[in-house]
Amino acid sequence: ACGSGPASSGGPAGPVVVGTTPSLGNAGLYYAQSQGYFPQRGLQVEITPAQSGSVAIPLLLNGQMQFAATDPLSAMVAISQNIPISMIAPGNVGPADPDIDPGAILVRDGGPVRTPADLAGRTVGVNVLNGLSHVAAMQAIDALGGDSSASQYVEVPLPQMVEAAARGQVDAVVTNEPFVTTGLEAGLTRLATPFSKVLPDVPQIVYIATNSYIADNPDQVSAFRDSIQQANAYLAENPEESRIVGRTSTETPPEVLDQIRVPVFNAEPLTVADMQAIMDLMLRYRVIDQPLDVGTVVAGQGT
Amino acid sequence: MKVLVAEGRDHAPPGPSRSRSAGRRREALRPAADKVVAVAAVIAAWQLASWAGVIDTRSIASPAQIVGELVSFPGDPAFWSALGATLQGWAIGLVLSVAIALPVGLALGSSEIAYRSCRFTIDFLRTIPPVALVPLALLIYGATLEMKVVLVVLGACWPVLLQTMSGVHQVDPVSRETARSYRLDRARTIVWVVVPGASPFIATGVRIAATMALILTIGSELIGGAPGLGQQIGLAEVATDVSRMYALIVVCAALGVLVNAVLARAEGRVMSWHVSQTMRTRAHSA
Amino acid sequence: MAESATTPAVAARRPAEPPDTAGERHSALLSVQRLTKSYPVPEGRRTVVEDLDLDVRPGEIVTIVGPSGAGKTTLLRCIAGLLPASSGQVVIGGRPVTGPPEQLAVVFQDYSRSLMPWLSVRHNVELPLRGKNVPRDERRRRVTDALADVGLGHTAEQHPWQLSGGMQQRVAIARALAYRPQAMLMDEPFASVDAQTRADLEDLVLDLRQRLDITILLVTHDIDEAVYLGDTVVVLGGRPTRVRERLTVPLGRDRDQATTKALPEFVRLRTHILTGIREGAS
Amino acid sequence: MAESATTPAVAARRPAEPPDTAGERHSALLSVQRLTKSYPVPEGRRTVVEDLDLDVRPGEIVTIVGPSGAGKTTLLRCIAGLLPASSGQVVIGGRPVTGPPEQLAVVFQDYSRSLMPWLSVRHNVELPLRGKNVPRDERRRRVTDALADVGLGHTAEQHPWQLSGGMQQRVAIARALAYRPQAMLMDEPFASVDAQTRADLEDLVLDLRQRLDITILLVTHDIDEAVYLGDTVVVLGGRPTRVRERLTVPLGRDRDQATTKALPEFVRLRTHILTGIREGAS
Amino acid sequence: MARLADDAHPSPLRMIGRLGVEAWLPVALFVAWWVASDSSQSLYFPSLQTIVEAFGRTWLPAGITEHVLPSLGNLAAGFAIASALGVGLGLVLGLVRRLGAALSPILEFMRAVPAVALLPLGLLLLGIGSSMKIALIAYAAFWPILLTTVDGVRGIDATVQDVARSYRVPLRLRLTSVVLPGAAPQIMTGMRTSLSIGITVIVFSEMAGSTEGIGYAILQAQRGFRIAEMWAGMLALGIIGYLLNIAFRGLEHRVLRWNRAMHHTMLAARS
Ligand SMILES: Nc1ncnc2c1ncn2[C@@H]1O[C@H](COP(=O)(O)OP(=O)(O)OP(=O)(O)O)[C@@H](O)[C@H]1O
Ligand SMILES: Nc1ncnc2c1ncn2[C@@H]1O[C@H](COP(=O)(O)OP(=O)(O)OP(=O)(O)O)[C@@H](O)[C@H]1O
Ligand SMILES: [Mg+2]
Ligand SMILES: [Mg+2]
Repeated sequence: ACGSGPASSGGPAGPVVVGTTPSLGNAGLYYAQSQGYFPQRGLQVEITPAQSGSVAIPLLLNGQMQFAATDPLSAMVAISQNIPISMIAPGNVGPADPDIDPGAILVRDGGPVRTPADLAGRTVGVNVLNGLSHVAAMQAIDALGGDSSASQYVEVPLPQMVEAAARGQVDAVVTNEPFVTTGLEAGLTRLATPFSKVLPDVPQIVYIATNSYIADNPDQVSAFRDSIQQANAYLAENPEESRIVGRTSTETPPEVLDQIRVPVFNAEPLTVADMQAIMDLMLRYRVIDQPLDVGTVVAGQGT
Repeated sequence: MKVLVAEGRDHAPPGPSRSRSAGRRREALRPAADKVVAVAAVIAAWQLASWAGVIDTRSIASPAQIVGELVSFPGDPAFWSALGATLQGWAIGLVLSVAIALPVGLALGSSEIAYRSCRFTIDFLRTIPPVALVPLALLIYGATLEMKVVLVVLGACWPVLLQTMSGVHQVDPVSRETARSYRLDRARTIVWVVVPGASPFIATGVRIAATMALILTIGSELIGGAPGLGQQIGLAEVATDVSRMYALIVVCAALGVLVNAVLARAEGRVMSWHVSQTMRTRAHSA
Repeated sequence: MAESATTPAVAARRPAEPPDTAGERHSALLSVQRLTKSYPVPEGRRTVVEDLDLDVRPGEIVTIVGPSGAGKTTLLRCIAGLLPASSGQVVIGGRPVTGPPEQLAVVFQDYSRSLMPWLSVRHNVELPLRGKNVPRDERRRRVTDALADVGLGHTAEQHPWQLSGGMQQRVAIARALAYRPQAMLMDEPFASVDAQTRADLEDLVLDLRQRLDITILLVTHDIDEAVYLGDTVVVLGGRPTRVRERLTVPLGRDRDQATTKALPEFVRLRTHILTGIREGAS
Repeated sequence: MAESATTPAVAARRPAEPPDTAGERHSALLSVQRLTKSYPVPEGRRTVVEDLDLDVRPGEIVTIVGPSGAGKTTLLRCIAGLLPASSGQVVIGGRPVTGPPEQLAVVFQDYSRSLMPWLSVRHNVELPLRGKNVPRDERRRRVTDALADVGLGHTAEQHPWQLSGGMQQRVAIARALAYRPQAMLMDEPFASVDAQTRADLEDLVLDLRQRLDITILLVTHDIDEAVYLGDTVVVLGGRPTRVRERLTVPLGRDRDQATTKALPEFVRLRTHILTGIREGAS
Repeated sequence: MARLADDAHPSPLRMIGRLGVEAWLPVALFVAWWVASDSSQSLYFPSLQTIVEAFGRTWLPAGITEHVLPSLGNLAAGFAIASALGVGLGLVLGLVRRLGAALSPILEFMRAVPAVALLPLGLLLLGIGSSMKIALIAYAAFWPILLTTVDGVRGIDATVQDVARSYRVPLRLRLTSVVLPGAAPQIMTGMRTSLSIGITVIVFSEMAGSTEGIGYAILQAQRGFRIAEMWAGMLALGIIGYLLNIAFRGLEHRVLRWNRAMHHTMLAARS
């Protein structure tokens, strides 16, 4: 280990590193950073890009990174495999109102798929197999009268989804903003909005840290959590602010940012109940075989 | 047969009127002109395909878009530091790959027993994809230069190793016997006979490895998130900034061209004795 | 070519006459005209052969002798169309040579390298015939004959690297024989074979010319051989190399190892050439 | 060796006497004892050399003649320790040869391949000296001298492939000369050089022996050369190859191209060998 | 420079000896790994025992039909395409120097294009499914074969090239009898490199649009933090790599029989 970052058990020397993908779901983090919420609580934060949870977790474990944003489902998968991490704070949540849901199952307009039931025997592109959007989409399909088990799911990188669906290489894609907007422009149409359908108010992104870091640095952890929640609360009240945050935090072109549906935030902290909802889904769709003690996955709430 | 005829005509005796120095200058310029024409043709075709809508510019940028983006790079310090980081990872990785694989290749090429002993291990290890090792490398090294270098070496040393090994086997036996009959010791035989004799193979291996190393550097930056052009590409990809992403990719590929041009030049010098080089002077010696 | 036949004593030290005699030109199968060849060297170019003229009539055997490094191989490679001339030209059958001409077989000096190690002896000899689309049976026959001619009937299935040096050289000769060319360029073809085999091969060459009227240009370092085989002996020399002498050998076409070499004419010519060379060297 | 000196007429067709004479044995620098060598071939093994005996005294020049493919190169390679004997052994300086012995230089028949194309002529000649740890200056001097000796002083900075065949062969000879070995094995070393150069090189060899008392084993196809250079001429022949004849050349050590070759003894020996070969061949 | 004699009918004792030579290092490494990792608590470096158990669970025998065979099918197709195109184009570029020189910037450019750019292109042109994966494998495996072919062709002995020219050996025959065998040692080495690259690219190719395959299995294990299974997957890849290399050696042995025999007899014709 070369340890250019602070050791996980070390004191508050130097900034803490937060790994994240530059998406709007993390607008809370960026907003908190831009408003100086962290320094107000005595925390220096450095945001660094990390492609995915499986990349971030090794960095958390070796102490190069202290917090990371990830899909709550993959965080739970990791915990189920005894990776010593816990969740600290939520990012954006699934909207209750389908009309503002930034996620969508898109199909070709005028194509063979008109209802979720038509997906039977067809191929659906998802970003990450057994990821949150995949599981949510299956649940949504089942809830809307289709049979999720009758479809085939393949991974398609997010940037290629629209093209793949438009060309008929897959029959449907489960995607998210800003690709929903570009997809609609390219002649796709919404078949369903899975998050509002199945996981309203459940976080779609969570911030995680290693258990040892949480145990050794309670002050930093609560400072981080409180800052995020403060920012989330503000964004819940001022959803349009996300677009402004996005101009600096992402490289998405401004004209696209102006059109997309912004992610939804609320002021709630992470709850065991939210995680339970996710775990039910995971069990149902066999992402994990054994139930997990959800009480332990959220830091400061379990044992 | 066409080839033969073409060769013949290319080097037909010059007419008496033809000024020799002008002819030679033309000859020297010709390859460059050929290259420019070929490159221009490809770019034009790509641009046309973009205009015609065959290539969707939302997923693959057109040359015009790329050029538009490229011009912004020189003024962008982030670009320069990314370029520097990538070059550093590449150079260290390649040098290490060669430094490790060359001696090992020489040893395994020289000793059948050593080769047979290592055969399983080598064939086993070289089929392990570096991509799959990213999380492990991250855990051990973090998103650092070391991580990049390790992944690069794990991928790029194999071509050098294999080519060196085969090269050693292909050294002209008469050269070897000569060395042996003059009781040249092992070290000198390797330096003066085996390495030069195997050098055509080794050079090919290094050229394969050089480009692989570049791709692996960029790939490990992209997946592992270490600073460099690959990371920039990843960021542009997530942001669906197709022009920037492709501009960066073009920069990476251009680096590959550059690297190979440099290597080809070095090879031309070091191996000026080899048929691949002397055939040219033979043919052009009119 | 009668007009160029000078007695050795007169011809010595005199350059070959300018080859502009119309009659001779027309009868030449192969004519080298003011050939100059230079190689690139670090310091610029080194001219190896300069303004060289040479004519070979159909069915003639011309032997070339000259010091090591004179440019004999260079000359042969230019004639074979393997090397472009720096200036001047080679004309074969009325057409200037720009690439390897048809109906010409070359026996390379570097015989061991000229055989393909991946082909058996048979296939090495057969390869040019396959290129010529000679039918399969005919091919087999010619290969077998040619190998027998050079005394290697038993090695057909071996690979070149399993043969001795002299055997390799004979395979290279067999390849040229089997090709049945109109003209043959032979670069020190018997350098590595023993005296007896050499004599046999020399007679084979004479026989070949006799039977098939093949034109042969042969480089050798053996003056006896040059005189014994040649209708004309061309002596190269100087720096850059030119034709130093061109000697007609007045021995007729019927020659015999024992008797011909004892003829006073033979001995005279041979001594003359040797003396010339020795003087040229000193 | 006196007891093995037989007049040609008597020795002809008689195998060499069994080499068990104690006195001779002890004085031999190099002795080949019942050497048998076979090569693997698809059908099994082909015995090339069988039960061959040969002794070479220090300072002696032994020339070997024999038909192409007889096994001369094979024999030399066994002596040089490059090829293991199938049975029998080679003893040099009292010790059996298991690998290339010290103080021995080999001039390979395949000269063009034995030069490293990546090294300049100078470095090719210098290479073995580096292995011997000869100091730099001494090395330079020896290389320059050796190249001058073979008439190639001006080519030191060129690469082998820029030289003519004969020049390459001379570089290979220069490499052996510069090495200053006690014994030298030369496999058709003058096959590709012109008559004059050949004569010069032959005299160089004689001079070398005279000055430095080098022992030389030389394979040649030129009977004149074999007699002119040799203290002993060994004629190989038969299938598998054995020593057919072993002739002592009673010409003394002072020899001269013009006069020696005119001596009746010389002519007699030469004719005798030629006749023997011819009979062997027919 | 010891070489084992390469006779056709080795004695049983020799066979055992040969096996021993081949096996001692892998066995030693396996044992060392086993011992060193025996009590491993590291999440990412589980004990070898765990890995072997996971290997049995995931790969034997169900994994073979489910994951290995589809991947091998893609590999075979991709490698065959790469070989055909690489050797074919390599011959052309090696023989027609001017074309080779003109195209070199473009080829070097394409060679250095990072895979991120290729995935969209692959999806665009070939869609989702095995054709895209085959194309990716072929693409990656193509370059070493191309390079070694070009270099092999250009490195053929000058005199041999002169012979072919002077006897006017027509192009087709020249290719099959002179150029290809002459360049074969280089080409075969390139193919060996490519074979392994092809195997590593299986993983990459199955990152998108897959429902099966060994790479898919490894990636899913990695994603799901089933680290022992991921290691087991790599073990499987390594074993496949070794087996395929053995198979390839058989091919090489045939193609380069003359070459081996030549070097063997010239260097160590044993008594
Ligand atoms: N590729 C080359 N580059 C530079 N110089 C060369 C090249 N090839 C030959 N030469 C030079 O040209 C001269 C003539 O060479 P060539 O091979 O024609 O001689 P040769 O008469 O055949 O001699 P030999 O009887 O020794 O074979 C030599 O001095 C040689 O050094
Ligand atoms: N590697 C080999 N494998 C099989 N047979 C071989 C091998 N090397 C040589 N031979 C055979 O051994 C015999 C003797 O070869 P060698 O080279 O010793 O002959 P030589 O006397 O030197 O002939 P030359 O005068 O032609 O050089 C030949 O018949 C040859 O075919
Ligand atoms: Mg020559
Ligand atoms: Mg020999």
